[in-house]
Amino acid sequence: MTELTRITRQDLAARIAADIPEGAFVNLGIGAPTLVANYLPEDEEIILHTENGLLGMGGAPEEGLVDPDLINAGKQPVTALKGAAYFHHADSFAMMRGGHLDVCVLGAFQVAQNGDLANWSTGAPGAIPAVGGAMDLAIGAKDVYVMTDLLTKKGEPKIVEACTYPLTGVGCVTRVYTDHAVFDVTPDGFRVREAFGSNTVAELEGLTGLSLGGE
Amino acid sequence: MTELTRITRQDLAARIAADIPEGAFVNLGIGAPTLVANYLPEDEEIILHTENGLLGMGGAPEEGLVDPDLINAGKQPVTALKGAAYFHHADSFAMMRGGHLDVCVLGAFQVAQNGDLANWSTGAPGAIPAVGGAMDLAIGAKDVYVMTDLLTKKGEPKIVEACTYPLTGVGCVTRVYTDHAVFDVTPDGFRVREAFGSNTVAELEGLTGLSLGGE
Amino acid sequence: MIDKSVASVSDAVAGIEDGSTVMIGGFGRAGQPVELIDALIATGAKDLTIVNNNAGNGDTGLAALLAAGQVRKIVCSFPRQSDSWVFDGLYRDGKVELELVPQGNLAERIRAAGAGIGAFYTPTGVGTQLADGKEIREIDGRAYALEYPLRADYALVSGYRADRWGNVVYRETARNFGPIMAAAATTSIVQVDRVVELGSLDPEHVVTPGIYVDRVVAVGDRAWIADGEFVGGVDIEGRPLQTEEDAR
Amino acid sequence: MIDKSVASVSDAVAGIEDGSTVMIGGFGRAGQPVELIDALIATGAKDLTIVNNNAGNGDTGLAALLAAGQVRKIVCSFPRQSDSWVFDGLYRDGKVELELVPQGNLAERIRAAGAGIGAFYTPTGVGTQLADGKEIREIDGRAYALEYPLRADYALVSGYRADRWGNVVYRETARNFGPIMAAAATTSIVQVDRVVELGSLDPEHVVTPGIYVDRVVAVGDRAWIADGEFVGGVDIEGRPLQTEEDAR
Repeated sequence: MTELTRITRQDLAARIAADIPEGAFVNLGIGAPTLVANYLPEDEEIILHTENGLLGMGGAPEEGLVDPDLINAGKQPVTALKGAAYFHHADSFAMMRGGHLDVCVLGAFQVAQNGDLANWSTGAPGAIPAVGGAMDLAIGAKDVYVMTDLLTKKGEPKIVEACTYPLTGVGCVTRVYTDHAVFDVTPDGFRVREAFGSNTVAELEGLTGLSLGGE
Repeated sequence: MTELTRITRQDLAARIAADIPEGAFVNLGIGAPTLVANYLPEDEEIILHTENGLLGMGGAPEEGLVDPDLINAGKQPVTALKGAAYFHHADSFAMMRGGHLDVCVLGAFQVAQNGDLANWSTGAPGAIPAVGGAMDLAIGAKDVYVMTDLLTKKGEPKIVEACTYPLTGVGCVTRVYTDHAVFDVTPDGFRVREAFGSNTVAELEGLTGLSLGGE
Repeated sequence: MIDKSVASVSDAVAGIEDGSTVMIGGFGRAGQPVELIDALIATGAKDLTIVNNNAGNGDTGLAALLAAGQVRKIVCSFPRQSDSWVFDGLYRDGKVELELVPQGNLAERIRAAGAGIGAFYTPTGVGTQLADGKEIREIDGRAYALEYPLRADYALVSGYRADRWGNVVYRETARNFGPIMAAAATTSIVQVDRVVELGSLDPEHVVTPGIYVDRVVAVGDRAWIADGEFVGGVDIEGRPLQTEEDAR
Repeated sequence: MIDKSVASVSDAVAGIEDGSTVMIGGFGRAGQPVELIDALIATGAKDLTIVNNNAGNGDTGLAALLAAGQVRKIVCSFPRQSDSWVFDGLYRDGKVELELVPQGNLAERIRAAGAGIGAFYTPTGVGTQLADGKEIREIDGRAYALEYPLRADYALVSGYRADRWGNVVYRETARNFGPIMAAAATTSIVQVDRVVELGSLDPEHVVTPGIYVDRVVAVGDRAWIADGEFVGGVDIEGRPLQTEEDAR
């Protein structure tokens, strides 16, 4: 089998950014999804939410202006844009749970073809569990985008028939952006929205063992 | 039977005011109970709450300074003191329902000996019902004081064995201030806390038909 | 560029159809979005379900909407007031339906709709007629009634200042139901005295973040404010205050 | 005269007994009331149940309280962090109990305690391990889990300014859990940089009204503020920023 096309983490972030319309309210979770912020068009206004109580989050502060009171969900220093608003935690999660965010982007261990998401625990014995706001984001945003490699380091597919890891949310994922392709979650399971480079649906089906609806 | 002592509405308001300690958070409802504000000691700080979103409510505005945005629950113009805070309706009623007010003072059609309060509806056919914040105040404040005449205009007692009017709250009243006497609501029913003038417990029992625990 | 400001109150209320549920902010006259209500009257939309704390005062605002025969049902806590003659008449004639809700349950149901809460147990109203038929549960020795969220198609809200992102601040007790209604409606429309430059509202002081607001419209300084300073203006009954004497 | 200000952090935490449930504000280091936590450590109170979003960072603040062996149980959403080694060790050794709650349910349970809500149905966590054993109800076609209020004996909160009535304003994302914890505890204790004159906080901008606050204590300007102006100060790891170079 020939080597398939894989795009970089940065290119994937840019690919996700391209799908976010001006005026959207967006939460980028923690970790890799936060890269998406770097690729949002500078001439458009997209309003970032961070669960710890800020809408209108800006980028990292300039040198010498790190402000420990102004951080994102990953506890990294950020800034606030003109038009920002601060609020307390119950209000912030009311906003998430109430379905007001247009898009959130989350990482994943596994996504099932019915949209189930597993991204908070591997269930490994002895591991210290931590969930944060992942479950609220998973069930709260209008569109839940997952950003992930298609395969684990061991080569196992992360889009699956059914999750084996503990769930974060049920039937919540709407689209999965991977290094190989973009998949929509549909009532008929995953469908390839865009295959990168020369990747074919058949090849992606081969990698994942799933029927991806190729004609 | 000799005429019993009855104190004026103003004296009753002053009597209630005398029982409110400095630092208390107090809601005076609408109507007659708002008179209590006029008798709070000027050299003590007592913080008034109004359900429409203000703590630290002050008295009526000076001439020419009526501000239609700044009103009390009875929709009368008021002022805000130094140290005041505005908040929205869900926060205001969270404050009431959550048990944070020390005292509220309400009017009543009837109070039962178990503390049941009826003050929002006479149940008369054809009457337009209106409840406002009465039910929230009745169940929310730490102490619920009722301010009322002991008898209706027809001479019927307003402290009763059991309410016949529709209830506002169950077992919520802690004390009843009337023109004849002050009554505590106890596990054994009403007890006279203070009889005004020459009124005796026996006389009050005669008026109300209740056992008031006179020795 | 995001710009939620619209040019006129008629643009602001565009799309409100017959049969819509419309939340209208305000507690009595304070915070009542009179200009938006007038625009709603002009649309002629009928069979409306209105959610408000009251049922109109005098002959203006919500009372005028009722008088125009556009309201099928009103959900409120306190319809009966000294100046609620329009509602009183319609109700007695059986021309408007009333759902009476204790004020705190009304506020919390609206809040629950915006906050994604499926239902909640409240102590308010338990043991009274207004909890008749509701599920009662004892929790930690206290009885609570189950209440459900109250949603709307539209919210009409009166704020003080807004920016083009839809961030809103309010004025004094006119804040009341505005913030929770803005969050509970599919389309939220806010009238303000002035739409200000983005960045001129302090992020610490924003009360309704723009995420809850779809349209903002400037209606000009309220009558009792000139150049941002209080100058008297109208009394609590809505009569203009031309001189200090009028304010008695 | 009402004066909720106390002279020292040790006065502020007086009365916290063994076995108390203590809510501690903060999200990571932002809004963590470090001076109050240090005072709590000094009391030696043990067998504490702590409610916080996290389980301590580095070796200071909440981590130091854990290291001191004073905590029996922690209720939080996100204990495992790159610098949570103190908690990690205690947890692995079975020396501290953990109740893991999704962050929004944690916030809403705290809010419910302050708001007198008996219980509420939340969609968050349904179908996951964290809703195991909870009552599930379908409402309008969606599944919700029943969650109960989370109360505390004490809340330790970090604000920015307070007055002697206990009104508090916060700073940026350090607001986080402060307002809801202050409302959910029997005794709420707030440290601020400065206690200011009554009347110098604008009533429109107060975030926590004094009704929720029992004691306030001034701990001096945070390191990265001098005379109210931002001057840099410490980085996100708590290292002092003396020069611009340090801020890299």
